[in-house]
Amino acid sequence: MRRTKRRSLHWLDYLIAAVVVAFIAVIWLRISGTLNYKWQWERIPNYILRWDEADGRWVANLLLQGLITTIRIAIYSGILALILGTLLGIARTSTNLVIRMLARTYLEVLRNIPPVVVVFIFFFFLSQQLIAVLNMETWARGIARQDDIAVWEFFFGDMRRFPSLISGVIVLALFESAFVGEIVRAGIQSIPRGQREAARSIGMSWTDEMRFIVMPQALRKVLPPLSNQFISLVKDSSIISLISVQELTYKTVELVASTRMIFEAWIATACLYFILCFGLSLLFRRLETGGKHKPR
Amino acid sequence: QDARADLSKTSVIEQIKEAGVIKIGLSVFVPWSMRDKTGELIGFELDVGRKLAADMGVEVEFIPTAWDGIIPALVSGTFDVIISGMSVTPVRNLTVNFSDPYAYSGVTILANTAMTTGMALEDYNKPEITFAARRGATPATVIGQLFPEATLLLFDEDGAATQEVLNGNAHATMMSEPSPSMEARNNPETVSVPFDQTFLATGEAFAYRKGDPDATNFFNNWIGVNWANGWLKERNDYWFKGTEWADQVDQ
Amino acid sequence: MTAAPPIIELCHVDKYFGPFQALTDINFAVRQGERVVVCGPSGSGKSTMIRCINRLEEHDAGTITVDGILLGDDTKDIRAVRQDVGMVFQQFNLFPHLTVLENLTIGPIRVRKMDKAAAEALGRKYLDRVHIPEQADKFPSQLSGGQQQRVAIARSLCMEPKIMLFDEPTSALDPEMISEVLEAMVELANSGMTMVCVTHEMGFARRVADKMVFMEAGRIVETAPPGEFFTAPKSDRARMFLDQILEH
Amino acid sequence: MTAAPPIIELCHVDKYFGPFQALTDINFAVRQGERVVVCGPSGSGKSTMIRCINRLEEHDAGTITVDGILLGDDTKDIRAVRQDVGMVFQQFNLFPHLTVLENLTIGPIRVRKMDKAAAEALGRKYLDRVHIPEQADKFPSQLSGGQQQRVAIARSLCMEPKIMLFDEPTSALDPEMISEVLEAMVELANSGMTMVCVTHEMGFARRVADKMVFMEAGRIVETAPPGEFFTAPKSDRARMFLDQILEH
Amino acid sequence: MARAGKRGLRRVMASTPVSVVIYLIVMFLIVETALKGAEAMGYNWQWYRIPQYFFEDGDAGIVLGEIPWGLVGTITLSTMAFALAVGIGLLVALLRLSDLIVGRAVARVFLEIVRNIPLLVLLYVFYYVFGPIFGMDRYVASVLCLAVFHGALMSEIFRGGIAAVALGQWEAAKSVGMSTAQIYRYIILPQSVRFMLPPMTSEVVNMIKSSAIVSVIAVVELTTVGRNIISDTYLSFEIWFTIAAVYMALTLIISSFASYLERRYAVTD
Ligand SMILES: Nc1ncnc2c1ncn2[C@@H]1O[C@H](COP(=O)(O)OP(=O)(O)OP(=O)(O)O)[C@@H](O)[C@H]1O
Ligand SMILES: Nc1ncnc2c1ncn2[C@@H]1O[C@H](COP(=O)(O)OP(=O)(O)OP(=O)(O)O)[C@@H](O)[C@H]1O
Ligand SMILES: [Mg+2]
Ligand SMILES: [Mg+2]
Repeated sequence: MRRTKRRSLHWLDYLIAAVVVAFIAVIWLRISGTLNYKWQWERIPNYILRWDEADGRWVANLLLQGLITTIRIAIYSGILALILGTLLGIARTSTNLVIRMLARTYLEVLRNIPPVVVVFIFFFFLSQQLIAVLNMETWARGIARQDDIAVWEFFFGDMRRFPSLISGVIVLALFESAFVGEIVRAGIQSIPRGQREAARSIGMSWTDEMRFIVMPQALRKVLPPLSNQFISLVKDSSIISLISVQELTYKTVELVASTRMIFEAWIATACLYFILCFGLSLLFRRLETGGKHKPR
Repeated sequence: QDARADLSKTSVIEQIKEAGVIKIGLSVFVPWSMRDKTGELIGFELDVGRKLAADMGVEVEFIPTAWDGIIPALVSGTFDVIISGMSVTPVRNLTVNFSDPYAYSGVTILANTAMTTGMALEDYNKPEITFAARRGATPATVIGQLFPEATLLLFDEDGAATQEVLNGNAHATMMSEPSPSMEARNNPETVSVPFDQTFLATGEAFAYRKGDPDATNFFNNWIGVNWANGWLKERNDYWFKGTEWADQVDQ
Repeated sequence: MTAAPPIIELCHVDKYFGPFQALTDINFAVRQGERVVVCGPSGSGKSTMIRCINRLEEHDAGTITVDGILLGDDTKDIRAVRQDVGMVFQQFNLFPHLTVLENLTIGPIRVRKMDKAAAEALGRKYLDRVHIPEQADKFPSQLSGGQQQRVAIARSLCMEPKIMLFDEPTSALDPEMISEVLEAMVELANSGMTMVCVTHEMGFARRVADKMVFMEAGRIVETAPPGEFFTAPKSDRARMFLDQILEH
Repeated sequence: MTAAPPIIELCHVDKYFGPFQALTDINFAVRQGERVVVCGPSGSGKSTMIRCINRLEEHDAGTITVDGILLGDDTKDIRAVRQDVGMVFQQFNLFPHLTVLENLTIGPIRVRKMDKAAAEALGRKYLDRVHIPEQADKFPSQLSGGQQQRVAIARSLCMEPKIMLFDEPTSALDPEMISEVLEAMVELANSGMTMVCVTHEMGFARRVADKMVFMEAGRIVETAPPGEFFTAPKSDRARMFLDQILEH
Repeated sequence: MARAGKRGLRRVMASTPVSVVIYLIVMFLIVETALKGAEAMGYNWQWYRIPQYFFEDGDAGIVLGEIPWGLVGTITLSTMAFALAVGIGLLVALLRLSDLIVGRAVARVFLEIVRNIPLLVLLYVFYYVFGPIFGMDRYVASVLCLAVFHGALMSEIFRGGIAAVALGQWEAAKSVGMSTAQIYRYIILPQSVRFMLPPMTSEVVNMIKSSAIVSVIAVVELTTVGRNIISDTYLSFEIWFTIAAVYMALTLIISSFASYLERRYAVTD
């Protein structure tokens, strides 16, 4: 709505403020009283960064390791999901009925079954076979045994766990690609028919039409939903702890299991996720408005 | 002879030797396996796994995996064997193979003092009594056998189950010593260990893929030998009876 | 009317949208250099007909020949035809993510594989022709409707087409801007371009048309030189239509 | 021009959109029963001005008085004014999820708290007035543009307003449908309704207007009786504008 | 002639029946390959152990097994959470669209917090932190947590749906003198329903799937039941696939109901 927003407070504003304050006060008052729990916040920082006596330097501990893995996974599978999703989105708008039906089936299956099962299906029937065929396991272990592996480790973490990481990336990307595909489809379909007709009427081929006219415009439209989807991907990445990828949520589970710091650990993790996700959404918003110097 | 050769060639033992590494699946559970202050894995299972690898002359690799994924990962070959405090039951045995037990961990009851004062052991076996336990671990099995009438709530990890008892949402939980005593010491006003008694499970064993007689033979004998030479007993006592390891972990 | 051969020829063309017949037995020819104005009430199939000529719609029966090429399923043929036939739409359909100059050069560069400098020279030439050389670096959204439509005309001209199709090029424009676009079209007509225009601008039709085509309900009801059409239309429907259009 | 008191009065009204000044020092009065036609080039502020009259836009300086009520922040006053002032938009803005009759009755029922039967009788009366009594049970999407606009007029009339505002009511219509809407507006004018119309239909203006208002760049440049305005506009800009509008 | 023949063939290939047949063949090949892959893995499917979890043919006739009860749990849980979530979502959306300064800020902060934390973590906070504070048991905490999480997501759907209604509708409604509440009630919300239905459907489906998360605090529903059976039997694949099929049946029923609604509310404009 194109309305000028009011500048003064309404009585409802005061009411809402009062409710929020009361809510926080209740929590504050009762947190020490009712809650039968010994807070041990002072232990948490050690699990983010710790001082390594032997090496004499700061090293990442469980939570930070998990966070780094989460970020790695998110980046790689984000890129892969974008590629797969774009193909899927194009397939969804294809004029060929067979291609449309296949794409639709893929989407519906992914949309309607629980993520755990999706992970199992992709892991066992796809990425696991792929890794076996490519003999990635031996290859990665070979690299892990070499001395000079700093670069490898920077990109992929522990090379022994490389096959897991790759599986995780593939599984997560396949999982998210269905949703990316829907976004891309919506973007393509939001381009007015006239644009495509204009492109055709100057004699462009289908690929040129897609590449120079449809995609550049669709991309601009899908950027906001895509960035939301990327944030979802970060949050969803915890499901691949099922296939031995040690990301943030799983590291937290381990931490809680080992130390019983159930609240501190989960709240710390909630904060880490919030910082990561909210930071990303601010970043994307910045990029969007930054890219707006071109009209429309 | 062909069949026999095939069988031994496809045995997991053969694969381990060939790869030069044994991959062991586990999921964190105090004091079987846990993260110490530096984030490294320690625990009874880690000792077992390292010794096993050393005896086979291969490297060892521990792969912590979420509980839900552990059996599928075993089946698909992500790891060679699960050493994760799995207690043997006939129903499970229909799905995977188990070795002989390498531990007979005793579990004790940790109860919410206020909710259970004056209750005898039989009083726990009632529908209105709620137990909390970690899904798929030995205590859950034991509770099912000892208190079939009681309500059993299953959680993803031990901490959550303990917290239920602390918050008064469950009457009791069961855990391998020394955790219950440590919890009781940390929260003397709320929880206690009402019975000295240790309840024995059927024993914990290695789990591995079906159809592998060589592995059965090897693992059973390895366990047998290490029982006989007292190594398993000694490690067991270290982790389950004593608390010397406690200061490595933030408990 | 000269004896030049027809450059566009539609024979017995039918077109359906699902069960609905949008075009019925259309027979229609345009000679090289001829200027045809198509009019008729809304929904009569004017747009559908000219969209069939560059195959933005596929016809269902009959034949359409453009510049010697019979329109069929062959994608190569269709693209060749489209390069020969420029089209200007009611809604301009400029590419909003490209500047005016890029709008003009994208066809020459991508389709005719011209190099960038040559394409830009060409683009500026036609931008000059429609009298807005100074707008080259703006984006379409920064232009008025009339300017946008002139850019659209220039974009088509950049492909150096043999034929130009116009589908109500002025009906989305504010009254003030209509004349500037019509002016550009008149100049184009005077330069000898073959043109087929769907429009209700009867002043324009009077000035440039060689032939008027009146359509109704998917059929061509009347074809006549403009003088005759405006003064003494043969069909009643055309007379009624003209009365309504010219009344206010 | 009778001596009736002004029913609408704008004094020194300014209006900004962010930094852009859309209206500058507008002074303008309409008497009971007067028919005013507002014209001017695109972007000159015509819509903005009449939208200020029923406070679809809030003005930033000056005063606006409608039927004795001074427009301010009081929501009650504004709703009272809006009930007295009917508005017809370029884009019809019918409610697509309601039938024609429901479109007409929703105002009387919900705002004037009429009972359903009375409201329907009222609705049918005004549907009759715009000559489409038979369309009562259709949905807006099933009507032609001209019919939709007439429903929109009837919807406003159902609130029995004292004043009607029209913002280019015919410019989204096909040429064929313009006259039917103008006809309905002429009838309304003849019935004595106070009207303010933004329109480029100069034929209509000649027939009904008591007063012409010409705007440019957010200012009222000229106010004159139509006879004078069309034959001898005082300002150059108005003359140029008329030339362009009437040319084709 | 050759051209006509080629054209005919293309039309036939593109016709619906032929496409469906090709589609079925492709799907068959995919499933076939997957099953071969599983066999290569050496897994021994034991589907015959599954039916007992649906119903038991005991002495007292046929008794429903654990899975149907889990399904009932999932449906009750989701229904309650959905009803609450709609309320929360509408409230947050209206606050965000309102001109209340504090209201907008509160709605915004609420949305950002909920949106940027994984549901699992949120559930732990609800159950272990808010639970004792407000005296909620695990069921109430689960319902509230799901309602808050999906309410936040739904608020964006409501907001989008409301914003998708053309501005002209507001103006037309205002100019017949309606109040803001009346405009929402009679003009905007009825029209926004059709914009909201498709995303709402996927949100409901998402909600049913994400209700599975409450199994971490031992609330009985489909996933909890499945995981408990697995921890007793280790039949991971069979049970998970069965559970997935049950979920899929449920969500497909909902989707088809929603597309029926969509057709009903379709307004052509
Ligand atoms: N894609 C389509 N699907 C279905 N029907 C269509 C389609 N395009 C056009 N029609 C129908 O075909 C008929 C002719 O449409 P067309 O657009 O050619 O008319 P027109 O003469 O250009 O009208 P206007 O002056 O309104 O542009 C109309 O009845 C229209 O509803
Ligand atoms: N909501 C808005 N925000 C910013 N600028 C606006 C807004 N509405 C109108 N304007 C600007 O105010 C000026 C006057 O607009 P207005 O719509 O009143 O013109 P108009 O005379 O009705 O033109 P037209 O004939 O095109 O309808 C224009 O320059 C327009 O760009
Ligand atoms: Mg048309
Ligand atoms: Mg206007």
